Amino acid sequence: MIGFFICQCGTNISATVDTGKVAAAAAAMRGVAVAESIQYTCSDPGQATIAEAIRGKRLDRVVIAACSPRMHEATFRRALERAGLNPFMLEMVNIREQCSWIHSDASEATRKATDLARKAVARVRHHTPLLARKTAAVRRALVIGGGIAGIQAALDIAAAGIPVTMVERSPSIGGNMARLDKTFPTLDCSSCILAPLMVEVKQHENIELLVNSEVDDVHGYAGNFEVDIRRKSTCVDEEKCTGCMICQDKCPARAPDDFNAGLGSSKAISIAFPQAVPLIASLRKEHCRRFNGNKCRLCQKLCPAGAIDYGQEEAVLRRSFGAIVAATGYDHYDWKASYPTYGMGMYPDVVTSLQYERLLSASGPTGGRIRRPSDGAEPRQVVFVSCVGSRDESVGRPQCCSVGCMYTAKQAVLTREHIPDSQAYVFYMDMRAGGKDYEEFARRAQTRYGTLFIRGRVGKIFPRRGKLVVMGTDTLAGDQVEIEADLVVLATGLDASAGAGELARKLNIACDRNGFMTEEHPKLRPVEAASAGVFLAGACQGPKDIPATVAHAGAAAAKVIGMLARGELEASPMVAAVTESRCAGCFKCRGVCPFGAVEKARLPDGRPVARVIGSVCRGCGICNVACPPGAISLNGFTDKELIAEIVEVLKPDVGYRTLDFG
Amino acid sequence: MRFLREENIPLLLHRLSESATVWAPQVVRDTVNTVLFSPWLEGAEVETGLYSMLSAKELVLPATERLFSYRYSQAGGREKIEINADAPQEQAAIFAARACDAKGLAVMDALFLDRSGASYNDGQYRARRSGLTVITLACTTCDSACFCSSFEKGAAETAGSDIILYPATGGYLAEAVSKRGEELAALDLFRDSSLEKPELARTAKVELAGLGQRLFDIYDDLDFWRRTAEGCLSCGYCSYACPACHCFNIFDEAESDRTGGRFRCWDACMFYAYTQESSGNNPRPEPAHRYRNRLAHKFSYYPLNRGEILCTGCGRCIRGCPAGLDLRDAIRAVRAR
Amino acid sequence: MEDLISAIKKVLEQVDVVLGWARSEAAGVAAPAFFHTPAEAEGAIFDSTCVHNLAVHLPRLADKKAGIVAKGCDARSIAQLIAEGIIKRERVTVIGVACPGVIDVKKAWRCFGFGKRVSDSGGQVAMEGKTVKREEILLRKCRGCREAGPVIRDVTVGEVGKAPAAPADPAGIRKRFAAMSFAERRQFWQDQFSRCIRCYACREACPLCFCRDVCTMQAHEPGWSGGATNSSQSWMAQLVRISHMAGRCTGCEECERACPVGIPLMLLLEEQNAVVEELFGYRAGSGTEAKTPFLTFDVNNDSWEQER
Amino acid sequence: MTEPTTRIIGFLCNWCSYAGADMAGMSRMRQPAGVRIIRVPCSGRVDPLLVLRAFQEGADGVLVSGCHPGDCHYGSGNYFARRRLELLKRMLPALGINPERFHYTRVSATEGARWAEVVSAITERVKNANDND
Repeated sequence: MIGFFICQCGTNISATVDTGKVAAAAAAMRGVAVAESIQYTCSDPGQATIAEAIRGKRLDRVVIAACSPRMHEATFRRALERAGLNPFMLEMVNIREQCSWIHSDASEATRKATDLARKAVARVRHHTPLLARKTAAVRRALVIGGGIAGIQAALDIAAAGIPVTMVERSPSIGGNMARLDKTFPTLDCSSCILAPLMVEVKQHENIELLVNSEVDDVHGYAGNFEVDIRRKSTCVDEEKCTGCMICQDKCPARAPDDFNAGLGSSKAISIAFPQAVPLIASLRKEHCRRFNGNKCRLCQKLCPAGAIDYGQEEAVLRRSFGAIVAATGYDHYDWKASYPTYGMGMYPDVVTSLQYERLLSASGPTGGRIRRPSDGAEPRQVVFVSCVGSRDESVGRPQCCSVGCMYTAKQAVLTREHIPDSQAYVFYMDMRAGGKDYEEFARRAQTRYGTLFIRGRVGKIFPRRGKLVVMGTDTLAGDQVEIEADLVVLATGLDASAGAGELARKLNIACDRNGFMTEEHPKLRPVEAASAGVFLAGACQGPKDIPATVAHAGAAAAKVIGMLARGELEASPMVAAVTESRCAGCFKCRGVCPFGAVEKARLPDGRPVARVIGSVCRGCGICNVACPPGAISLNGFTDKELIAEIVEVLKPDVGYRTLDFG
Repeated sequence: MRFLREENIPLLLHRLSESATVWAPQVVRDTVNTVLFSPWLEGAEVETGLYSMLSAKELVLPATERLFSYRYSQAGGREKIEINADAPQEQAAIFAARACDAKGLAVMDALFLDRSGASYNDGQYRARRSGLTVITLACTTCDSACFCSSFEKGAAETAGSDIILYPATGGYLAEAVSKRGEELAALDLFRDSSLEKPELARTAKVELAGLGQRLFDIYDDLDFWRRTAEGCLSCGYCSYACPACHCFNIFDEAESDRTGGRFRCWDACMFYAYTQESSGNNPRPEPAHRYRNRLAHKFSYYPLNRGEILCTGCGRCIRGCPAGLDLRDAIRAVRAR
Repeated sequence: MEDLISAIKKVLEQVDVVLGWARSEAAGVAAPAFFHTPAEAEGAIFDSTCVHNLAVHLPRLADKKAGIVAKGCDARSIAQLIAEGIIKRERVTVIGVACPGVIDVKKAWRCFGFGKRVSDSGGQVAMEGKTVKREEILLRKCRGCREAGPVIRDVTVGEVGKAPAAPADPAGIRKRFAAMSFAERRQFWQDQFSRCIRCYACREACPLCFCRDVCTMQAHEPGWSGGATNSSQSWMAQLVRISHMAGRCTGCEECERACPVGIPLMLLLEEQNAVVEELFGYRAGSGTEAKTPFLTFDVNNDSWEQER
Repeated sequence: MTEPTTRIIGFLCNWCSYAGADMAGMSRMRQPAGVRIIRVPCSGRVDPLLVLRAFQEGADGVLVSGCHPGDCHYGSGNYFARRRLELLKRMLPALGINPERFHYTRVSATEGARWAEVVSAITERVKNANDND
C-alpha cells in the first residue's frame, strides 16, 4: 500500500501546481491507499499526518511530492523510520525547485507534477528495504598540511584523545602564517601567537609529526583509509639533529631563502627559520656541493651529533586512518608572467606583499628594518597595488582573495610605524573590510596613519631616475595619477597551493574552477569534502583570513571527532550488489570500479562471481552499466526502478504526441 | 483428379485472399535467400524452389500471442481489473506448404486438439486451426537435408493437408484430402484431368526403428552426450524451425503500471533458461543435457507416450543450424553407441 | 590439407581437443569439428566454406586446453577473449591458417542448391557444371578484409596473406539504407525485426557473447525488452546485445550468418565498430593486451580525453 | 491543454546537474515544461540503453547531464558517461533516431542559469528535429 503526500509548501508549490488535482490523480493510481495534499509536509504536523497514515492505512511505501530530495529526503526518511517503516521505502517527487518555481502556466505545471507523481508511484513499488551498514573505523586522523589550519585541526582532534598524524612537505610546520609580521586588525605579532601552537603540535602525545613528507597515494574509504606517505631524503637524521645550526653556519653553498620569500639567501643545509618546528636541519641536494660533483663533506665533519647521512633514502610509510583533513593552504599568486606592465620582476623594488612581510619582520632578512632590495635604502614613498591576480578575469583569477584589502591596510599602517615620515599610497578596487573591527582598522589606516587610498587599477610601473613611477587611474576623481615611489608592494591574490589538485585527485575530491577544493555543500557542509571521511580546513577550500581559517579548521576537527569517536561508521546502503545467479564472472565491474569495491569470489560449484565490498562501494553505479548480464545492480537506482520511471513518466496522456520507435 | 494451370496460381491466391490471409513462401526482401512463409500480397512472387527457414506452425502456434489484456483501475479506494481475452478470429490459408509442414500440423493437432475431450483442447489453437486452409505442394525433388523418406509415407504424406498439389507439366494436379480441400478443388480455376501423379522425391533415410528404446538405454551416458552435442551452440533455431516442436512459455507482462497482458511465446528446450528453477537449480545446466532432451523427447518419450514421433523429416534443423550440426549424425551415433 | 592435418596432430599432443572443420556430407560444405584423436584429425579440411568462427566454443572449453584452427578474423575474436580475461592465453594453441576469403554459403546454396558439394579454385566457385565468380560469392567481411594474418597464432599453416577486395553490398541494402530518412530507418528496422523469432542464434553464434546462459536479452528482469516477440521488443533486445558489443565486436559476422530470418545485424555492428575506431582508434581484437575503451582508460593520458 | 508538450527525459547526476537544476529553481528561472528529470547518482550510471528505452517509450528527446570534467563526485563516472554517450549519439542515425533528439551536457551545482539555458535550447532543438531528414 502506497501513501502519496503532496506538499503545498505554503504557496510555494500550490501557487502554480494544483496540489488537490495531483492528489486526486494519485488516488487513482495502482496501490495508492491514501493521497493527501498537506500545507507543509516537512512541518511537525505534516510529518505527523504521514506517520499516522503509515500506521492507520498500513502503508509500506510512501511518495512525497515536495521540494528537492536534496533538501528533505533525509528528513522524510527519518519520519518513515519513526513510523516503523524502512527509511528507503520513500520516493520523493521534486515539484518545487524543478516544477512550481520554474513554470508559470498552472495547467502545464500541474500536468508535469502529475507525470512525476505517476513515475514516483511506479518506482516506489520496486523499492526494497535497505539497511545501513556499520563498519569499524580506524581511530586515527591524518592532517595534511602544517599551516595554521592543520595545526588547529590537529590540536583539536588530539585534544579529544584521537591520535593524529600530521604530514607537512616542507621542513617546518607553520605555513604562511609563520612568515607574517603582524596580523590585522589587532596588530599582534603573528609568530608570537603561532609559535606556542607549533611547539604544542611537536610535543603533543597524540600527534605524530612528519615533516619533509608528502601523501603519495590514498586507498580505502571513510573509516579505513590506507595512505602511503613519502618521506623525502634530507640527509639529516631527525632523531640525532639538535638544531645547533653549526652545519648551516659553516656550509659553503648558498641557496635561496624560501622562508624569506626569496629575499636574502640561505644555505644548502639549513634550518628553515629560527622558530622552525621541528628544529632540524635539512639539506637541499640541488644546491649542495657534494651532490654537484664536489668533494665537500663539511657538514658531516662538523656535526657534533653525527646526524648527517648523505646516503639517506626516501621512504614510504603506509598508515591507516579513519579520517583525513586536507589543510594545504594557499600560495601567493605568481604575478610575474601575467602583468608585463609591472615589469615582470625586472625591477627589484617591486616586491610582493609576502616579501614585504619579511621586510617588516624582525626575523626577516633586514632585521625588521624596511630596506628596499635594490640598494638597501629606506623608502619614503611606498605604493601598494591591490588585487594583483585577484578579481581579475584577464589573468584567470576572478575570485577575491578576501585578505588583500586588510593586509594592505595593515602593511600601510606598519610602514608609517616603521618610518614615521613615510607616505603610503594604496591603489584599490573596492575596500573590503567585512570582519569584526576590520572597517575600523581600515579607516584608522587613513585617518591616523595618513595612508592615501586611490580607487583604481595601476596601469604601468616603470623606473625613472632611481625611482619607480606608478601610473594609474583614480576612478573617483576621473584622473590619471602618477606617483614616484621608492618601493612598490603588490598585493598578490591567493591561489590554491601547488599540488592541491593532484592531492585532490588522490583523495577523490573535486576542485572548483579556481583550483580550491570543493566542499560538499557551500552552506550546510562547508568542511566536508564530497568524499566521505575527507574534510577540508582553511584556505585549501577557498581564501580565508586567520580567524576564519582557525574557525574552519576547528569545525573540520569537530567533524572528525564526531566521526571517529564512536569507533564505527554507518554507511549508506545505496551501494551495488551482485545477483550471483546472474553473474557471468567477466569482472567488467571490477575493471570500471573507481574504488576497488569489487572482489573476485567463487561459488561452491567453483563458478567465479563478482562480489561487492559494501563498505568500499560508494554507489556511483558505473558497474551497473558495465555489467552485460545485469547481475550487478545499484541499490536504490536499479535498472528496474529507472525503467519504471521512464515507462511511467512517458505514458501517453492527453495532448502528447509520441515518436514512433521501431 | 483436378488440374490447376500454372498461370491460375495467382488467381487462386487472389481468390483465397478475398476471405483469408494467404501465407506463401517468399524470399524476404534485403536478404540473399531467406525464404519464409509470409502474408502474400497481390503480385508478390511465390518461391517454390527453396525451402522456407521456418515451418508453417506459426499459423497455429504463433511465436507470440496475447492470451488476454488487463487494465487496472482504482476509484474511491476500490480496485478494478478488466480482462479482455483476445480470441483469434482470423481465417488463413497457407499455400505451398510441404508435406512435412502439414504433417507437423497433424502432429500438433493430436496434442492441442484432443477431440475426445479426455486430454487437452486448446482454445487459441483450435480457433486458429479451424480457420486454416492448408494447400500443400508435393515434393518431386529434395535436397540432402531432407529425410522424410525415413518415415512411413515419406513425401506422399497427406496428414494435415486440405489439398495437395502435385507438379505436372504446365501446372499442378490437385488432390483434395479434406472437405475443405474438396470445396477448393471444385473451384472453376481447376479442371478435370486424367494425368498420373508424378513420382515423388525419395530422400535420404535414417533408421528410426528401436531408436526410442536405444535413447533410454544410453540416457545416462553423459560423456556420449557431451561428445554428440559438443558443437551445439544452444540456440533455439532448431526448435523454432521445427514443424513438430511446440513448447511454449506463458507469462504475464506489465506494459505500464496499470496495463499489461498474458502472453504465450515459443520456448525451446535448448535454452538454459528453459529449465532454470527459481531456487537457482537447473537440471539441464549443459548444452549436452539439453541436446539429449531434445533428441529423446522427439524420438523417445513422446512416441512412447503418445505414439507419434515429433519429427517430420523436413531437414530445417540441418539446413539452418548455425553450427552445422546434423540431427541424423546424432541419431546414427545413438544407434552406433 | 596435409600440412593442416599434421599441424593438428602435433598440437593434439599437448591439448585435449582441437577445433577445426570437417566436411559435412549433408551440407556439402565445411562444418565445425572437434578433433580429440589423431584419427579424427584426418578429416580436417580448410577451404573457402570454413565460415564458422570456432572461437565461439572457447569460453565453454575454458577449463580445458584447446587448440583451434583460426582464420585471420577468427584470431581477432580469440585475441579479444584473451584481452577480456574470458579465456587464458596459455590454454589455447592457435593454428593460424592462410585464408583466401570464405564464401557466403547461403549465397552458394542459392546458386547451386543446398547440399551440393562446392569446389573453389582459380577465382571460380563451381559445382555440377555451374560456376560463379569467386568475388561474387565471397562473404562481405572478406571483401573488406583488413587482416594480414591471424593476430595471434602459435602455428601457421600456409602462406598467410591477404584477401584484398572492395567491401560488398549484398542485396544493395547498404546503399538503400544510407539514403533513408530517420523515419524510414525506424520503419526499416521495424520491418526487419518483425521477423525475429528470438531464437538467440545471433547471441549464441557470437564468440564474444560470453554471458550466454545468463544473458539479459532473454530475461524478464529488469525489463529492457519484453518477452513478447514483437518488432519493437525484439529490436530493443538486439540493441541490448549490440550495446554490450561496443568496443568488443571483432566484426566476424557470425550473428548475421546465424540469423535464420536474415536480419542485417552487421549494418549496426559495422557502424558501431566504425564509430569506435574513429573515436578511440580502437579495433576490438587487435591484440591480447588491447583495452576496450569503454572499460579502461586513463583520463590523464588518453588522447581522446585530452582533445575534449 | 494547449499545444502538445515536447517531452524530454533528463537523466541528471545527483551531485552536479540535479543540484544545478535545483539552483535554477531557487533562482526562479523560467524553463519550458517538457523536461522530466530522472535523478541518478552519477552520469556514469546512465546506461545508453536507458536512453534508447526512453525513445522506445515515446520520448521526444533525451538529455543526460553530469559533472564537468574533473568534478565527478566519484572521480571518473562522467568520463565513462562521455564515452558511452558519445558512441550512442553517433549510433542514433543508424537506429533511425535523429541525433538532434539526444544531448549530453554538463551542468555544475552552481550553474542554475546554465541549466535553464540548456533546457530552453534543447527543447527548441528537439522541437525542430525533423525525422524526415
